[in-house]
Amino acid sequence: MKKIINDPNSAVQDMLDGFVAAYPNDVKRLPGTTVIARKDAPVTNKVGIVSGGGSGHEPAHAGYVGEGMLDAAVAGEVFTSPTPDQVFEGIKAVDNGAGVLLVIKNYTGDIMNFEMAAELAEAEGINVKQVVVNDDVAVEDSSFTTGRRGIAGTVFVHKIAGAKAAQGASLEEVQAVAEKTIQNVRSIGMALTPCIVPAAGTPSFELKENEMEIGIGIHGEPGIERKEITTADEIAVELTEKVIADLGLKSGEEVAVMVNGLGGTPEMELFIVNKKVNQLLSDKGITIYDTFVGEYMTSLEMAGCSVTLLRLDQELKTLLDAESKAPAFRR
Amino acid sequence: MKKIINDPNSAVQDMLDGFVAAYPNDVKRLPGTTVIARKDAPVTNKVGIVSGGGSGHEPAHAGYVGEGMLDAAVAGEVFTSPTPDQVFEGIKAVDNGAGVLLVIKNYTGDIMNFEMAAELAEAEGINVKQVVVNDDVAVEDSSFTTGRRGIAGTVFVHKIAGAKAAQGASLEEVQAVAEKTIQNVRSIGMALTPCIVPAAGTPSFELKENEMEIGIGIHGEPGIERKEITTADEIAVELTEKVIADLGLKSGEEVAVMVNGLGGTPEMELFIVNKKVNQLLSDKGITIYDTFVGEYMTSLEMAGCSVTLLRLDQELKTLLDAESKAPAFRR
Amino acid sequence: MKLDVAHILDWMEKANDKIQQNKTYLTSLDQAIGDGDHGINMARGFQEVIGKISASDYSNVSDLLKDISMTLLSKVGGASGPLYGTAFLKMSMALKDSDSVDYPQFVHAMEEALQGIKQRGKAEKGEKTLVDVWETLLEQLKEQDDFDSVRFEETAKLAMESTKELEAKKGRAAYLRERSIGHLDPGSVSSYYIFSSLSDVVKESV
Amino acid sequence: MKLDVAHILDWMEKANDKIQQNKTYLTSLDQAIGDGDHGINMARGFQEVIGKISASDYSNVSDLLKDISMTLLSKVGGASGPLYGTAFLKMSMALKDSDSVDYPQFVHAMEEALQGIKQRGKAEKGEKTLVDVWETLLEQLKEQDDFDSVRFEETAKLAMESTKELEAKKGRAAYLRERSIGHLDPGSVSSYYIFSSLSDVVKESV
Ligand SMILES: Nc1ncnc2c1ncn2[C@@H]1O[C@H](COP(=O)(O)OP(=O)(O)O)[C@@H](O)[C@H]1O
Ligand SMILES: Nc1ncnc2c1ncn2[C@@H]1O[C@H](COP(=O)(O)OP(=O)(O)O)[C@@H](O)[C@H]1O
Ligand SMILES: [Mg+2]
Ligand SMILES: [Mg+2]
Ligand SMILES: [Mg+2]
Ligand SMILES: [Mg+2]
Repeated sequence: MKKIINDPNSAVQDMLDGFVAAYPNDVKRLPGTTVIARKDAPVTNKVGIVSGGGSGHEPAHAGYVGEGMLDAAVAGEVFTSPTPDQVFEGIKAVDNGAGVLLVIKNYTGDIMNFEMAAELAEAEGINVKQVVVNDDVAVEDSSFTTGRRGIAGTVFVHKIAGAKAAQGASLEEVQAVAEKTIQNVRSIGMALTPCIVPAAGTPSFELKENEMEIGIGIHGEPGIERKEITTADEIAVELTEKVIADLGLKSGEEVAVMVNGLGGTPEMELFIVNKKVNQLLSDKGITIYDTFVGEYMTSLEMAGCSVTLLRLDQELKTLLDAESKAPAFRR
Repeated sequence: MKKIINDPNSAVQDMLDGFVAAYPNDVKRLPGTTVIARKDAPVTNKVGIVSGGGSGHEPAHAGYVGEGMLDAAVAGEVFTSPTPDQVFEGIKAVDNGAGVLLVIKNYTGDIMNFEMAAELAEAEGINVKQVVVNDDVAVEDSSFTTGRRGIAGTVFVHKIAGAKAAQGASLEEVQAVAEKTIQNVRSIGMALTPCIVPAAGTPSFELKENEMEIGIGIHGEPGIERKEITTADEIAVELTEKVIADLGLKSGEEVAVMVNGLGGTPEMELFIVNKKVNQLLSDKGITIYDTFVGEYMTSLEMAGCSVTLLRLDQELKTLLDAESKAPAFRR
Repeated sequence: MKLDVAHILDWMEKANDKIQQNKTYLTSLDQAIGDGDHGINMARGFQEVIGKISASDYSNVSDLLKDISMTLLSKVGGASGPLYGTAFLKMSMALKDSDSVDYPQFVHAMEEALQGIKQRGKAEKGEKTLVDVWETLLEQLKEQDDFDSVRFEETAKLAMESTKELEAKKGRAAYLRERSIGHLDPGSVSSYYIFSSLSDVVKESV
Repeated sequence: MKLDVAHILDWMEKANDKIQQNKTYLTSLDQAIGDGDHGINMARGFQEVIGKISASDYSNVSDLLKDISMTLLSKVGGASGPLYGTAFLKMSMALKDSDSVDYPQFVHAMEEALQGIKQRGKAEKGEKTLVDVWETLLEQLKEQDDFDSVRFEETAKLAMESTKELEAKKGRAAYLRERSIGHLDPGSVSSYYIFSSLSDVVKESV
């Protein structure tokens, strides 16, 4: 394992300190916690938005803390949901009476920890609502199982809910637009290499020199299908077609596109994928309102990418365009 | 070699198309060239700024094209300087009578190709000036050799020269502030892994599981010293001390910090490095005016980072803070 | 059976030893069908539990179990943190003010714990989670009227091993669908360590 | 010696063959002390040269050399593109309107080419660049009064090999300082291919 760290056990702590050191005027770390909050939290008369999850997905989640996006991000250990007490600290720090929305990615661990935090907050009289992002179409949607994972599409939920809250909307309104975003966002990823959790020291799976994995998550979990590596165009088509089909996108509709790098893939390759995604959508008469290419939701140093499409209407477009001062999503 | 590409020979072309597809309202590709220019180029009464170099450094250089930064970026093949005819096209596309500044990184190939382009432009009556960025303190500065390389510090030169030009300064003024930036910016990099040029298919060098390379360039060139891998803190101290010493930074001075990822390093590790860089500078009484952590000047999928410091005065601070709409450097 | 504060302290010591020794193994099980952190999470959490409970004095098992629960809740994270945290919390509540635990009380506490786990995780037996170990054990406990260390350990082991052939329906492994078959459930293995430690404690205390 | 358009066309064909065959080797030399693109650059450029010159008719060597130059300039890139481009441009200019080249003209063209390279690259002999091959050859050419194919090839080869022991002072390899010693200079090797091809052309034309 080759990593620029001091100690696997201090990696998350060191990262959080280094993050605050980079943006000292914009964010603060709540003392003794793994919570990064807006420096000016709690903001008066504004619904607070709290997200978070395991670490190793940088710039998620702290990178999305800022005016127009999240009020706080709670970091767990690498790929491990943060604990209820930490999430509770985040909620308390951002609530100013208008209530708090929790944006949770659909993983059993995240849901249980955030739910327990919500129970603690409600016990203190804080009004808390939750939305659960489950944009990953790799996993079949079945009510018998855990359902779908939340991956890169979560960033759009942060953005849109954050913009709505910044407008002064009520907790119910912010929750409603977050739900609407979740209804209209889908993603799928693929990987060329696994990644190494610092404290584990070994890769989570092995891929041969000619293999790739489709439907990968963002925690070094194996994907749903392993096959021979193919061209960027074929990869782009496979991912995008799956997302289009699941969203039921039709000619004439408008979308935002995100081509997200998983951590170890050069930007050059993301743009090569974007070329084909763009072509495919244009060929189908689907209008691309805006495109985001880069690293938004990573899986440590995994080489690979995901494609996310968000179906837009006028409300979502306006909220997507609204100002954001989050370090990883400046608008 | 595992890459998400279609064909090594079309990688740069596909990338440029994918880049324009991502930012169609902001940039254009000059037909039949590898030049990405501002959509509204040439801008009336403004000095044009052209940079460029080999590909594989994304988001450099096209990511820095935009209002407040570059007017055009010329892409060569991977790690290969663009040819004079391409640079010449870039110059012609951005000149509107106010002249053009070329920002060149100090590599023999880049200098020769850009110089020949400048000769072609001058022959057509375009007023062209050049600056050569040589921020890499890994390489000893000697008039007998090629001198120092240009690496991540180049991004600050783009930003500051671009801001000056946006203010309506003359070509001489823009050149002068670019020179001043070059005088005050220094960097050094390190790597944990090599990278693979797509058309070559094999890594440029090998590093053992316990080795790192200090003083690495951004072209997969071996560095100046190979040694046993150590902690993030020790790496941060070694890099930062070299830069501080070379700049002769003293207590009370102000700097901008860039902790740059080389392509394959997770952001988590960059923030861990930033924590120590920040601490070290603070301990020495050097004021950190602003910090930039992320991928700014990469070397394909190389794992590693570089540390850049820019000594600031009031003029440079104002220009650094000025608005920029470049996709990879929004201010 | 009769479990007092000292027994529970001993139980945690033994469980922690097993988890620390098998940290890498638990993690490798989670790498196969999860995200590779279960051993790390459990080792971190139980280390903290030992730190916490060895620095305090307890006059009854309920307070001790509560501290165990709170430490697991705030130090483990992931799916296993809330589940184990909830289990020990429910045990603590079921044994309110007891300074020792007899067999019916123990069965009652296990029943409450299992219910807590199932409510929190919304999982049923047979879905390849630690519920498979806890529910199988509870069924066996209910069939008897005193604790049988050997049988308890064997039952836990068999239940743990039985998860290998199951397809996961809950937790991270569920994303793999039929590819989850053929691998042990990491949480069931850590539960087995916890219960085999309890079996050892009871065996030695007889 | 007498080189006409057909000879130069043949020269380029042979040079291109050698470069394509040794593309990977040239690249591996550049990986050792540079950035690993020299073979790729030269192979791309010479392939384009062949495409260009085989699609046109030439009435004199000067026009042909000009097209070679322009193609190299616009297709090779890196350091080698401007250098080889300049070299062939200077040859073209030195041989203005000639439809064939005799020995004194050839030596003159080589002299101009070398001067162009040195001016562009600001390099001197002994700095571990292709100048080492070009200047050594020119010195040898000046000592004689006609072209000696065998000696020409041998001199080019020795000059190329001599770069191995040098420490680079110019180009990318200079960043490595003493670590550049012990490796051949890639540009000197590609220059050797170009000149050994010329030697073959002259040998066959006698
Ligand atoms: N819904 C659930 N109900 C009961 N147990 C579960 C559930 N989801 C996961 N588990 C248990 O948690 C274990 C995984 O724990 P851990 O790896 O620490 O958390 P995570 O899956 O969040 O990374 C699984 O092996 C399984 O036994
Ligand atoms: N200043 C110079 N003068 C003469 N030749 C040079 C100079 N710099 C580099 N070269 C030659 O160019 C070769 C490298 O070419 P190439 O790899 O194509 O370009 P780059 O170094 O820009 O990647 C070197 O091996 C050397 O022979
Ligand atoms: Mg986990
Ligand atoms: Mg090169
Ligand atoms: Mg896990
Ligand atoms: Mg080279």
